[in-house]
Amino acid sequence: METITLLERVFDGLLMLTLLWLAWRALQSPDLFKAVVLFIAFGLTMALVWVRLQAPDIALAEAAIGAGLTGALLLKALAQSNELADRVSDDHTTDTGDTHEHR
Amino acid sequence: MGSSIITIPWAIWTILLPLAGSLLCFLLPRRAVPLGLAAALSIVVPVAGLSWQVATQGVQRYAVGGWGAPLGIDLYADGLSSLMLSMTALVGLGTSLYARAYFARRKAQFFWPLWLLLWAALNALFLSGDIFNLYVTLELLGLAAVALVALAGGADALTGAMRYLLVSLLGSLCYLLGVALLYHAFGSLDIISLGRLMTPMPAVWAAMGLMTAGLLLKTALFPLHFWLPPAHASAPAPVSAILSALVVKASFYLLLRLWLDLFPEPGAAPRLLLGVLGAGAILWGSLQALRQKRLKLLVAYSTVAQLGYLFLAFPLLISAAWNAVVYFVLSHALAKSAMFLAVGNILYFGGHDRIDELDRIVQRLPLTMTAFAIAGISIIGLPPSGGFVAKWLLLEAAFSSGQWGWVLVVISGSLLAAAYVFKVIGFAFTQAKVLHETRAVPTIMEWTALGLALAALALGLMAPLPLELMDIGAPWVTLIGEELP
Amino acid sequence: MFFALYALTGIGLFVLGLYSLIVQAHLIRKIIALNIMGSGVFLVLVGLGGRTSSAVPDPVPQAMVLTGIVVAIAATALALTLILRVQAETGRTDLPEHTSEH
Amino acid sequence: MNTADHRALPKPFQYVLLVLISALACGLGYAVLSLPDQAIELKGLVEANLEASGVRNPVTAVLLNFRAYDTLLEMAVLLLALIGVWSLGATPMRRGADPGPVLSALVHGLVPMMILVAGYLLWAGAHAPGGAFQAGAVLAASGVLLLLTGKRLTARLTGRPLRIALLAGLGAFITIGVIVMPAGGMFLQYPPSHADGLILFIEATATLSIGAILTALFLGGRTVSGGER
Repeated sequence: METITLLERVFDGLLMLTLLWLAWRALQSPDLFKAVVLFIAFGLTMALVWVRLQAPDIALAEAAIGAGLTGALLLKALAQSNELADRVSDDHTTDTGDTHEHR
Repeated sequence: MGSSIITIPWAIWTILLPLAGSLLCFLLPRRAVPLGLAAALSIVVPVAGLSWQVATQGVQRYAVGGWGAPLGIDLYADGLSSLMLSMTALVGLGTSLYARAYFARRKAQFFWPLWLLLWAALNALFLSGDIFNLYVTLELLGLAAVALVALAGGADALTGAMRYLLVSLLGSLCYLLGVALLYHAFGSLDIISLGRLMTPMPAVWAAMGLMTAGLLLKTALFPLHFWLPPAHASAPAPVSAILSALVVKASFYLLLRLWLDLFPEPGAAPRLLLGVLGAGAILWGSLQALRQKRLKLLVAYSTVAQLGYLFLAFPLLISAAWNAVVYFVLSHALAKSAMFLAVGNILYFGGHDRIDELDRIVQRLPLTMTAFAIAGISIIGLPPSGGFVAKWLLLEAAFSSGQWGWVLVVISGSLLAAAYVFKVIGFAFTQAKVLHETRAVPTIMEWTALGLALAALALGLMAPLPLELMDIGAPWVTLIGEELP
Repeated sequence: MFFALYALTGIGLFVLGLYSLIVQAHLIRKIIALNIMGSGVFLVLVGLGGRTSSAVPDPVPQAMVLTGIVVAIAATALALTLILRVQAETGRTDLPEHTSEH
Repeated sequence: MNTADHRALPKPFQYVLLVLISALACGLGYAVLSLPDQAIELKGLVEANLEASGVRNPVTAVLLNFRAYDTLLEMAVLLLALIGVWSLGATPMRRGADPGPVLSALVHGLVPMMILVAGYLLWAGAHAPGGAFQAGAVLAASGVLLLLTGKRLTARLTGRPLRIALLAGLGAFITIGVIVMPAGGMFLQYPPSHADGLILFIEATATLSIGAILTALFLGGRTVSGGER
């Protein structure tokens, strides 16, 4: 009994650290595509956390909506955004999409 | 019990009617305009019914789902909420009539369902007595407002809407974290029971800070106002009127409720800070308004300044100053919506809103300029307008609490407001060098602007009525005894 | 008491998200940051319910979080569409420092 | 191209911000830890009234009975987001790439199963984990898969039938909330004897609408031009 709770605690601790690490990576990753993928992984880890917190209803919703559909929305938006940027750089070959002049 | 007029639960209908109207407009996009107008007209009935109930029978409670707080959600209507509902109905009706002529069909089919959802969110917010339910209404309100700003299209409106969306979501999340802390501190979401259970502890101060910060962001108190001018100035005219008159007031109303009904009396320092920020808003907003070249931005910065007055009350005596604040909210709603609609007419007429090219607009749109001038009277605070009564009450509160510094702020704010209003009126008489093509403004658009401006004026003439109504169930009435030993 | 750590993790997510929301310029990153902030708030909401050692957790915060998740995806969908429209109109994926004055 | 790490703030500001935000984190952490150990909750009230709510899953009872008004407004938020997305007009999207026969076959096998799963979740929500939102999300996932394989609604269905599916959930919610009123009840006060049936009906329509709205949100602003002609 003792060892089981201890194992659970270790698992909980690892889960929290993973969550924070994934969040930080998703927020700071220089590659936006990677950031979105990390965000989806973050959502799936959240679903695990909800299971640990005895909230299976939220776990289901998080996996389906938080990770799945939000991830799909982000990936699609990213693809469209890149397409838009390509179109702009096709139109003005001198002006690449990422030159932002700040006044 | 038979459902005579006395027992009809008007409160819930003020929310259901706009919701249902929005669904119908969405279902039948071709008929969105008549359906939307019918819904807008019908909302007046439950609002009048509820105000009458509150005036004659006192505070109304309605337990949605029949469970009652704290298990269920209660609607709670006192004098303050029914005044807010009436203000929304009046401005909403005027703006709806205006919008009927303003929007072409493609935009109208989106405007009506969005606007009616926003209206439902406003009414739900003014009536809700549950802090989590208030979060949902805040989100509904914020997202509807953003979508309405974006309806204008074009780079300015879209970036303005985007900034507004980010601010709105951030504000809601701060508020929600506060809700989480309060729930786990006291085990309730109902404002009334929370207020009774309230004991100072770190979680309460954290919640108060988070919720206040989130709502200040949404209310655009200086220096958190950066998002307001681009959003309010680039939106379609009726939307600008709705945003400036109603939407920012909703988050302020919630802030007022939380500080008065929920949180323990804060120390003098945070109240003074809010007062100072308010003073900053008045001076900074007015100066910015004065140096704008575009009329719509001028009016938007004027909103930043006018919102500052609402916060001057925090350092003053609660009992005296809150009447003034609520009066400010009401009179600014009417005057500013009139002003934005008038500017919308000018923009519609000449295709631009550059102040130095207004080009004798006084002769060409006399009704519109009259509306602008009358609204200006209330914004400046000249008698006999509603703005005058509000400023009078505020000055009275400042005198009676012996804080003379605020008097100076109020007076310089009025002078600056006079400067920017008369600047516009001055250019309206002069001939411009550049000629612009013009198109006729539909009559209804001129008359609704004038109607709202006259309502702002009337608010000054019939001051006793709203003042009496707002004291029904008002928390500060019970506070007076505690303040004066 | 141990489960309060989940609430603390939630606070951690909230502030990480807040920091990135302010620092990052790319609008899609800002939306990711807001979503992570939201997850943090949800974790505080449910995590603090685990303070009692009873077997059955409090259902009310769970219902609130379910509502919150749906609100979050609605906001995200609207935001992403708006971002694409902004990009189509202005060619940029961030917000200009100052709005252009005409 | 968009992957470059654009920072909105210069470095010194970032450090100031870091300090401020660390202070915020400490304050909030302290507030959380200082909460009384004895949690006060609504759990007891929910358990006491669960019998009368019509469902045995306490989360579903809160969502669809005790705090059903929240859920109703939240459905309005979903619909609002869709109207907002549609009002923004068409977003550019590359022509759907050909998914290939294997993926197509896989999706075609998967979708009926997912609809079954959605049905199960909906039914299970009354007494076990699950409910309208989860079921609706699964429905939306199958919708998204179909969209990815290039499936579109036929023109006949994109007009009013689609709009009815989108607002059925909110419409049914409001209608039932009002229908129970003449019997002397409040808005959304289901008579206990019929609560289970009414809740299941609301959940079923909500599932349909949530699935449809989420799918439409994924599709973006393209249906409107097709649907309005």
